[in-house]
Amino acid sequence: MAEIVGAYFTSHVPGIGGAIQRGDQQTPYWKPFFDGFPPVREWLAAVRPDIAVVFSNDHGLNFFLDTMPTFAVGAAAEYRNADEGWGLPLYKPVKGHPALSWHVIEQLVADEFDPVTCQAMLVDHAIAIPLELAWPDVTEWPVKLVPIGINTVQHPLPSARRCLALGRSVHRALSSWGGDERIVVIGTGGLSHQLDGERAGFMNPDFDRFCLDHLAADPDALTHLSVHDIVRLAGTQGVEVLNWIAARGALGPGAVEIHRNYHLPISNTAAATMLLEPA
Amino acid sequence: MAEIVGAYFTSHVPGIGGAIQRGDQQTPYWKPFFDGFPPVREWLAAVRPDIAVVFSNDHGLNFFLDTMPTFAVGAAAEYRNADEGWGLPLYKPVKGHPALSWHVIEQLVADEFDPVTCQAMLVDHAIAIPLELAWPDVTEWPVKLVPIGINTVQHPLPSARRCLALGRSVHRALSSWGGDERIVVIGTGGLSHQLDGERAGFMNPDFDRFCLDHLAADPDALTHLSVHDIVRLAGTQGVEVLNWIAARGALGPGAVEIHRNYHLPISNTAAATMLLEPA
Amino acid sequence: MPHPASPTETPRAIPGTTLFDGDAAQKGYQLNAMCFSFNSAANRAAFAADEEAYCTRFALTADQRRAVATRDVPGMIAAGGNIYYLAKLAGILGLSVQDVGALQTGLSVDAFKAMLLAQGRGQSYEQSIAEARHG
Amino acid sequence: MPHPASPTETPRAIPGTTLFDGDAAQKGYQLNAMCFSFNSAANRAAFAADEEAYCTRFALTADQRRAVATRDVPGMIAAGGNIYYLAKLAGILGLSVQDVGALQTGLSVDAFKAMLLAQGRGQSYEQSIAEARHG
Ligand SMILES: [Fe+3]
Ligand SMILES: [Fe+3]
Repeated sequence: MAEIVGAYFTSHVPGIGGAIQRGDQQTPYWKPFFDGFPPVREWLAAVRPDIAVVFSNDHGLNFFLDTMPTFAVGAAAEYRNADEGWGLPLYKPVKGHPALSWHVIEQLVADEFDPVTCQAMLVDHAIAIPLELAWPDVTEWPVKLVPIGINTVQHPLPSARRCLALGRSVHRALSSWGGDERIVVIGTGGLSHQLDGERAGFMNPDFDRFCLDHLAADPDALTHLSVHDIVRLAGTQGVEVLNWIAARGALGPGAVEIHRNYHLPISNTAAATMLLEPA
Repeated sequence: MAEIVGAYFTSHVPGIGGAIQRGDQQTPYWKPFFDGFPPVREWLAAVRPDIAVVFSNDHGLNFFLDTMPTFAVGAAAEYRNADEGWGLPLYKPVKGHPALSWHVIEQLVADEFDPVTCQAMLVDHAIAIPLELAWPDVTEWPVKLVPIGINTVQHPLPSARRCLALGRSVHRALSSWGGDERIVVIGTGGLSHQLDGERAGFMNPDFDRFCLDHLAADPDALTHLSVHDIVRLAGTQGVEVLNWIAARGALGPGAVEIHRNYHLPISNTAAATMLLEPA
Repeated sequence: MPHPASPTETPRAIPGTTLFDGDAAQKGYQLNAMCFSFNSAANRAAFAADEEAYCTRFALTADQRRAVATRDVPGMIAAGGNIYYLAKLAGILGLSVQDVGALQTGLSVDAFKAMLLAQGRGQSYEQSIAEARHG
Repeated sequence: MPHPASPTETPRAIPGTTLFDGDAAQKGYQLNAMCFSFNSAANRAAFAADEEAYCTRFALTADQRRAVATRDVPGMIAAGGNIYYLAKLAGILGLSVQDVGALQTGLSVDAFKAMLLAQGRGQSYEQSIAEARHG
């Protein structure tokens, strides 16, 4: 039987990629953020996952408004990164695990979710940066990917409750997967930030602390918030916390926090990193 | 307030388009099928809908397996037909009703459905043929379109229960729509047929009669069937009855049958036509 | 009306029937992608002009290539082809839905059509196909 | 932690904030489509070479065209632009996320950055933005 070793959460600001490429990890601006990662790397080295089920949102690389999914599940043999519009160096491709992807899709549809299935899918910085932060020195990622995309771009967004339920359905799938792989769940994005409008630059440590404090022990507390509440409290892009909520559901019923880092600002964003293990 | 005037259901076999173009409606082969439509036209002339909410499935024109939705809701200003691979004459474009589409999308997401929203969408014979059958002599369609696509191509398909619930959520949206339009709900496809495999040519009038007999008064009876049951009883393409089930849900709680026609074979298909009015 | 199974019951195989599921979708991806491309008249012409090159362009598997080359419709299905997409290839090959049905059932086209018409006269599928096979 | 509203409560407007909803998605389609095209380096070059022609090709509305021509980021948002897509245009225009923030808040870039850093020192957003605006 497969084992879910835990869950890893992190913000995914594009600028992090630039800092890595410039080697800025130890500069005063970046150090408080990157200092959150040695414990992540040690933990990953100890729990040795070989599959990553990643909840994230596309930033206009793979999806456009012509065909905008609420939930998209990748089922490809390989996921490539591509030019996101800034001509930056491309991130390494990630191998897929189509058999597990289809197993997840079967469970989701049986549980009355309505996913889009993607046998071809480009992945953007929202997946690549968390992998770069976790495994900075590898030539090939040690994990195969099952990517699950959540619409955080175009309202109506799925509710926090729906996202937690999505994650719990994924958990059922992972729990019944017959392989002997070790699975890490990853949630990326957030926390509070707002890039657009007169309120650009808004961050909210109170809200972020509420999320971080409840994620392990009481994730349902987050589902009392409407999407509109989350935008108000976390900013227009703070809704990316939906990825965290879904990932928390996929981890399983009980969880214990084993690591947390929180620092702002990184670019316009309050950046957080967290590790949970099944309780 | 908008009014839901009723629901119109019909099979959508591509060959029907050919028969129309050749003027074969009164040949012995086609007459028993086309004879089902004068009552449809009279009814439409009497109830004068100006919006059609159409449940159908794409046949590989707009969607491919790279990005395959479970449920797709169009929100375009216009929907064009395009070459479906056979170089046939194109069907007339259909004007959209984006405001109602978004209203439906908001309701669906609030009701925990996970639609793909399509601001650009090609429509195939599954939408065009029912319109051609309903309004054979118009130069422009008298209805604006809200198209709702259901995956009947790639398993896992949504269950009959899920499709009925989808339709009921759409009904809630239509019931709260503030416009003064007259809305007809349309379900297209089926009934029993199978194009692929050694069992190609399979039809099942017993199953079709069960569907037609229960559609108005007890649509939940159809939801006791799994998708696998429907394939077994109705054939691999007979699953298109899911479009009928969803459309029945969109009509509203009570319904009364006002017209039915059933004839087989049309091409490889048991063809059915039905009109329901709200009860 | 037959007794419906529970929606969660483990499905039994359906004779003569392949479900186009994740396994098939994965296996058939290239073949179906090629068929999807046939929505374009230019692509249909390119296929007709050099079938081998066109199949290579879509990286068809050996099984898919062989099935296409020999117009082996059951082979295309076995290689992951989905009938909604294969119908576009059938059009290029000049095959009607009844031709495709005949190829899959092993009947002549006339026998396949007669089998459909027999069902139209109220005869069951089982009886109709049995008569078509054995006279 | 503030008291959360019920998930079904009618939303109140959020100051300084536009939700990218169906209305915006409809209004902004062409502008966002143009921005989406900038994932391709060739398209970015084509825009740089002849901005007017490129905007025409994507059928931008007059409001969208004006906002792009004048680098008016709030105008782009008002015309339906979505920040996830606009970020690609911002890259072409040489604008960082902080530059974009400054343009929308009416602060200088330095003041915008200082406002972010003030929040990092534990000061509330409200206080930080008030100080940035009024010294
Ligand atoms: Fe993001
Ligand atoms: Fe069909």
